[in-house]
Amino acid sequence: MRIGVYVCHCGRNIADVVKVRELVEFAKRLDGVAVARDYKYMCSDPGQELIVRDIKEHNLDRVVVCACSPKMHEKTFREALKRANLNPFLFQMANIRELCSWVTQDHEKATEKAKAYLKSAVERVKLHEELEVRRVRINPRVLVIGGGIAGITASLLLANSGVKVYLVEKEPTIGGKMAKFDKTFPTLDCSACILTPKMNEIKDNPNITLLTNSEVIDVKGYVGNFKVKIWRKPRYVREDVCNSCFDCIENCLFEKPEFPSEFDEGIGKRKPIYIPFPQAVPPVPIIDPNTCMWLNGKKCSRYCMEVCEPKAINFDDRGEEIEVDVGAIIVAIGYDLFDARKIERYGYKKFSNVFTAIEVERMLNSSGPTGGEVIVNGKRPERVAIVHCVGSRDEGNRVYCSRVCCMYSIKLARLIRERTNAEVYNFYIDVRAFGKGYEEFYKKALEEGIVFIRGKVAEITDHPINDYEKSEVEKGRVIVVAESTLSNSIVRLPVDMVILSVGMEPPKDLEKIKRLLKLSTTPDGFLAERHPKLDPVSTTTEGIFIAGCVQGPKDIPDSVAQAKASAGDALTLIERGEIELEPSVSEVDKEKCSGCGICVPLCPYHAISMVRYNGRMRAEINPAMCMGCGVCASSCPSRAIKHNLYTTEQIRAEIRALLA
Amino acid sequence: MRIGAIVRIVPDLVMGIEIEESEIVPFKYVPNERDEHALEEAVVFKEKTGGNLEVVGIVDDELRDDEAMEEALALAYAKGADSLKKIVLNRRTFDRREVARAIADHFKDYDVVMVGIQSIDSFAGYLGGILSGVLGYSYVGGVVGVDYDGGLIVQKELGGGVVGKFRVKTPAILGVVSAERPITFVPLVKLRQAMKEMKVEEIEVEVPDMGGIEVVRFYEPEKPEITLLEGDVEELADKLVEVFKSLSLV
Amino acid sequence: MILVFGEEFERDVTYELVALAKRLGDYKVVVSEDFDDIDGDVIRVERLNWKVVKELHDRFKPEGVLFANAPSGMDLAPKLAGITGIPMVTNVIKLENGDRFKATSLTYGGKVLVDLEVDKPSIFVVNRGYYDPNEGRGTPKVERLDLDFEDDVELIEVVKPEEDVDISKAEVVVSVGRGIGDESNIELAKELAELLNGVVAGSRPIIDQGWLPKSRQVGRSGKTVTGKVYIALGISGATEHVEGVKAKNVIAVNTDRDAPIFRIAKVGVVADVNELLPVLIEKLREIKS
Amino acid sequence: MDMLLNRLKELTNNKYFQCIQCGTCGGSCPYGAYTPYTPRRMILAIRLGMVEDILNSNAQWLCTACQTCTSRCPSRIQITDGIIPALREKSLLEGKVPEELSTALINIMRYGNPFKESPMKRDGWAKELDFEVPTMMKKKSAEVLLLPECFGAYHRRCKQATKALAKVMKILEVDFAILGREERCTGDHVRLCGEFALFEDLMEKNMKVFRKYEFKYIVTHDAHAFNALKNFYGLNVLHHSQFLHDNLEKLKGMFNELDYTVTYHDSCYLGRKNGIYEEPREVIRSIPGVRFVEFKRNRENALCCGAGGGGIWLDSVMREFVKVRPAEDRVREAKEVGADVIVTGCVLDIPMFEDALKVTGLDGEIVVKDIAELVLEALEGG
Repeated sequence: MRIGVYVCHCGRNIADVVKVRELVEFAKRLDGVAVARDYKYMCSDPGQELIVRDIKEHNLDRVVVCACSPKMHEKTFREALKRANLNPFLFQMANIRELCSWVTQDHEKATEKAKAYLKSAVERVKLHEELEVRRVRINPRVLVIGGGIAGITASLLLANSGVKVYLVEKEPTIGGKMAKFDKTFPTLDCSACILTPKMNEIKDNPNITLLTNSEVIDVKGYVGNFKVKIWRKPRYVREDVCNSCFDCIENCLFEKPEFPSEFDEGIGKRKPIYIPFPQAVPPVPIIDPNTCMWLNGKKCSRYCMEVCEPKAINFDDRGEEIEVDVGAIIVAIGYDLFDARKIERYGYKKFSNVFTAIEVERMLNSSGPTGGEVIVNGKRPERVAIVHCVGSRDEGNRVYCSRVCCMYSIKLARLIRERTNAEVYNFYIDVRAFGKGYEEFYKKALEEGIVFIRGKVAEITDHPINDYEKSEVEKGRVIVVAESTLSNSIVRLPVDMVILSVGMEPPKDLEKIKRLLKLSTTPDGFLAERHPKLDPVSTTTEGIFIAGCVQGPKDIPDSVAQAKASAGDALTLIERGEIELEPSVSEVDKEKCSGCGICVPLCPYHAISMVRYNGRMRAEINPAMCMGCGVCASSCPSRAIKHNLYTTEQIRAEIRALLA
Repeated sequence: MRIGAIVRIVPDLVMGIEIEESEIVPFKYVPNERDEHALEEAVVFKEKTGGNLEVVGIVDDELRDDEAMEEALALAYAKGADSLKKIVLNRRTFDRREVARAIADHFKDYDVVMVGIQSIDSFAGYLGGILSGVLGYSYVGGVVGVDYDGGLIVQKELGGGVVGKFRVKTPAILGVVSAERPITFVPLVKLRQAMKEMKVEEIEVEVPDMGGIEVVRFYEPEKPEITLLEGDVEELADKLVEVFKSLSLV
Repeated sequence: MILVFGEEFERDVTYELVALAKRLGDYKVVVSEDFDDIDGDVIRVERLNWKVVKELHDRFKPEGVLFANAPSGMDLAPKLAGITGIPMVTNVIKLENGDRFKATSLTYGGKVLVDLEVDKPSIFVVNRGYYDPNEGRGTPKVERLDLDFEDDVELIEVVKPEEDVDISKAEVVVSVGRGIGDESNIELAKELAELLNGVVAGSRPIIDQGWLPKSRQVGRSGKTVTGKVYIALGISGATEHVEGVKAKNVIAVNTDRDAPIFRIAKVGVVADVNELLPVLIEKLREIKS
Repeated sequence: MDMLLNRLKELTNNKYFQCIQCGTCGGSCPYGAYTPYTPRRMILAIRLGMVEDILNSNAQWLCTACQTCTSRCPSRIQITDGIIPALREKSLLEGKVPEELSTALINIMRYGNPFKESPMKRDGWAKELDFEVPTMMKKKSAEVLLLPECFGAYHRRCKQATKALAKVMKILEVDFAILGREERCTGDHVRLCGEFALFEDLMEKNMKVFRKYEFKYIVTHDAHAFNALKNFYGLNVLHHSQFLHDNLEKLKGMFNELDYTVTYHDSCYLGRKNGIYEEPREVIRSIPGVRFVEFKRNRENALCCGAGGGGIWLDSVMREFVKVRPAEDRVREAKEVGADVIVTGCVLDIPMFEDALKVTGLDGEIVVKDIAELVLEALEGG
């Protein structure tokens, strides 16, 4: 065996503390070491060239570099080995910077420790074997889960570049939360006006298969080769033949809408057969099996069926399971709103004066249940309080800032002021107007006479403590109590209407999606990105990308930007056609495997399955899904699982050398 | 300004006492409440004048190590006494004349000495007043406040909420009834620290026998029974007038 | 001979001392103010200070000296005892003459009585309220003595309580509670207090309602009354209140005969304050006039 | 200052640094409108090194330890058990203590109770009963240790509740005993007032007594004692409402009808601090004839009676700032919901509300009862 050992000075980082020369001399005396050198910057081109030259000239078959953390430059040096036609895995790094020179000023101790690491690396590398990088083909189709603005944007970008996209939406229409808004900040342009053209594009794009009222129920496979099962729930109206005349809705047994409309947050009503909103995509009605008389086994003449010319009504719809193969998946399932009932003292659902912001969005929307009128207890409010940070920045509920609430609160304030001329009070902790044009939007609100009181609302009560308040409460008002922290006083403000600016939460479906796609979440409950700054749209699972609020609260511009980024990443992957797989994975020796199955649930990447082998059940690791964490190898009672780059022998050699 | 303050311990009436014909048997002792006021006033006076405060515990031999004495001195130390002394009387006596004579020599070096006007177990004297007689110092009792404007100005209760201001020559002894501010609470942590740190100079003195007062017996006063008056208003008013008369209110 | 030193600041106590002295034998009364109704030999001096006391004591060589347990008595008595070394008994509530004096003293916060025999000559500091002042009244035979000794203690100012009285020091306190009904009845209580030379006070609810100022509150968060008589009108006697009642005699009026205030009362009257007060006031007015 | 900061770090788990100055505390505080320093301002002033300003304002004493701010604080900062006691401790060490409180603390230090009562008389209430309540000293072991705490043992009105509880236990044939003269203050108010050394001293002495005897659990009707024993002493303790609830099946069979409209006051240290809301309500509801109404502000939003954390000895301080006491507001609220009986979960509430009834002129219309008193009344036939 001929090992080359290279000690890096890292400028003065290492050399100032560790006695580099002494280390080189030490290396030279080690068994199997053919060459030992030091150099100022091993990672520099001349440094790398030194190694390449030595491999060729001295016929080296193993290389050890004593420098920084392998996280920094392992890849660099492996590439160098490759250039010298040596298998890149016959290489080991010893970290003598972070672990030696950076943790002490003591030259002796640092040098002694560096020697131990050096020797340990030498002993280990002797046991390294040649490993081969493998390649797999990539299916050029993409699945987008979630049809909100993020899912729509990502789908359109992909489809327009010629990629075949499956867009799955669990609701009967795409559009997501954005479809419910009246105006968008900071431009106050109509939400529907900018969203509906995009929705129609989805409908019309031949590269997009739109599956509304559908949910992903199973995902198998790995990057480039996912097999996805989708459950299309029964709609009872055939999308392929419906001509969107809506005669069915018109002629329903229920002459008036009387069931709370999901789309209108319960403020408006709908019939059992309905279309969520006029611009819904697909523009096809849906029958709610919970409220439809016929589907509940009750008597009904089924006028809907009778009047439908294209015969689109199908009460026999049982739903269907659809299977698709894709190479990448984009998760864009959005967010849920914080349930304001959890903060009892704010009186949501207790006082008829208290609303959540999204309810008010629907009220303000001209196609909404009140036709754009703001109505509280049958009349226009004269004084309105907007409570910021409901559920947000609160360790008892959601610790993070939801980012959009300040701006949408200001937006609602301005819209309400404009439509009702009411006095509007914003109770806030900090106004976070960080985006382009946002500060200007906030200034405009101030200019319009909207009052901002700095102080989180302590409670909303109908318990008056003086005569003035008593008479105000009799007018049907509630009292907002807060400390005005800038004036150091306690404010008790009787108002007609309270709007709770509820924050964003991870969507309830995320648990299921997380399980299906083997994804992880950050402590706030949203999906974890691979790197918070440098890789914000990838996940820890290869081939799966994130778009929109499922990664964390965002406003529309940020959601759109991220959707485009994730579509771009997916495109890059597909364009490659095939991918290389790290060989540092685990393997099962099926002869040794006892079939106990302990490893199967332990694998965080679900890469292990039980297969029949010579008539017995044995574990098998899918090398494409294995991320090389080694949990299976360390837990196998029969020692049948071997991690290619962390064999027991290698680790033992390393430890033995360290302890010697 | 050399300021002295006297602290004494007395039977704890809260814990109860046993009354025997020839003696009173306490369960426990506590610092004498009036002396706690005297000490507080002495601390206030020290703060006002920047003087030196020496607190002197007076205790008889039997109780020389009683924890109440320890507590009284520790409280004084915690509140800011500059030095502590403990005068141990070689025998117990109820007669304050005897006490005054026994301790007089040790009170010659002060400008002002504060002492509780009386201790609850006393029936034979006001220690401060007698001591002033023995030493030839000025004396004021019923003190509720002390000021200093180069000379001593003492506030004394004259009854019915009226207060008299007196200019008093030094050296003087002041019998304090209540300090001008409430007794400061000393937290346990400070009290323990004081007990650990304080140094007490112990002085033993002999008590002269002056005689002249002989205890015949101790006994409990009869408990006044409540007289409950009922009847019509006219009658009741008459009875009440009689009660007022008996109390010489009319 | 008994030498009585009159009380300079609470002069009415002087009569009680005279009443006692009368029972003990020959006596002379020393006063520093004009009294025209003290029974017996009165020596009028310009000032009463320890030098005057010492001088008169030396001059008359009495077998007993009486002082009042009052502002000037409590200063002068111990000073005299200190100078002369003669025995002194304080907190005296009973005194008899014989070969030796037989004195009874009230001590241990009123929990213990002690009977003493005291050699002559001796000094006694007598508590108030045990001898009938009327017995001390009569026609005086006044002799003026010109003794004006410089003193080491000089009165420079008398400070009366500012606008409001200090109830904790008042001898007679008429105190009202919720049983008084409405605010107008406070006036009746004030009138009663005036008739009895007392001051009016109240329990917390009365103060909280603003019917009386905070300075008049009796109880834990108010003041502790220590005078001679405490008259509780319509006060039930909650613990917090009773903590502040340390008067020697408590007279309570309440409709509820189980009211806890009766437990600390010497005299309890079961009646409605609002019915009783007008009648009582009427009767007291008659007596006064 | 360093000592204060160290104490703050210890008591708030370093969290007081995390205050985002939102003001939820101030808006939630029953004294928020009156105090010169809401908790938020206190934290701000501490950060700015203006601690003496807080202490001189006396705001640190203007807190009834009701836990509302703490339970609502979005940054989860221990205000009630942390910021306030730390500031109070500094006050104590500087000798700035309100007189009433000072007296109470001296008495607790000397006699183990704030009333300057003899420890020998701690079982005085039991002697007023027509049956003998056994002491642990005699019995050595019992299933239940009944702990009246200072107010329940000495306070004339609160004693009635203690006696009622003992009677109920007797009717239920519970094997119970008391500590009698061996009992002393458990010290929850002392701790909340910042006298930590005294609290620890009391705890140490009490634990010595507890360890001498065998019992399954302690029952107390003092919510502060309950809190201290549960969360600081780490003992097995039941609030008497829990105890009554545990015995509800048996009690139900014995209840007579009562003709009352009852509202229940959630005491802070039962509810907000220890999450006990339903047991007392279920007990009350199970008495036949009783109409149960809720206060408008109930459970975690209930208003404090004003007695906690030494508040019962801080009346004079509070009077300087506050026009209407919380207890007064509370009894008016009871009237508003049409109650003729306020049932309390803590004995300290009783004198607070009875006083408030007098001040508001509602005495005669509304009465205050401990839950044990109500139960006893139902057992004895109304």
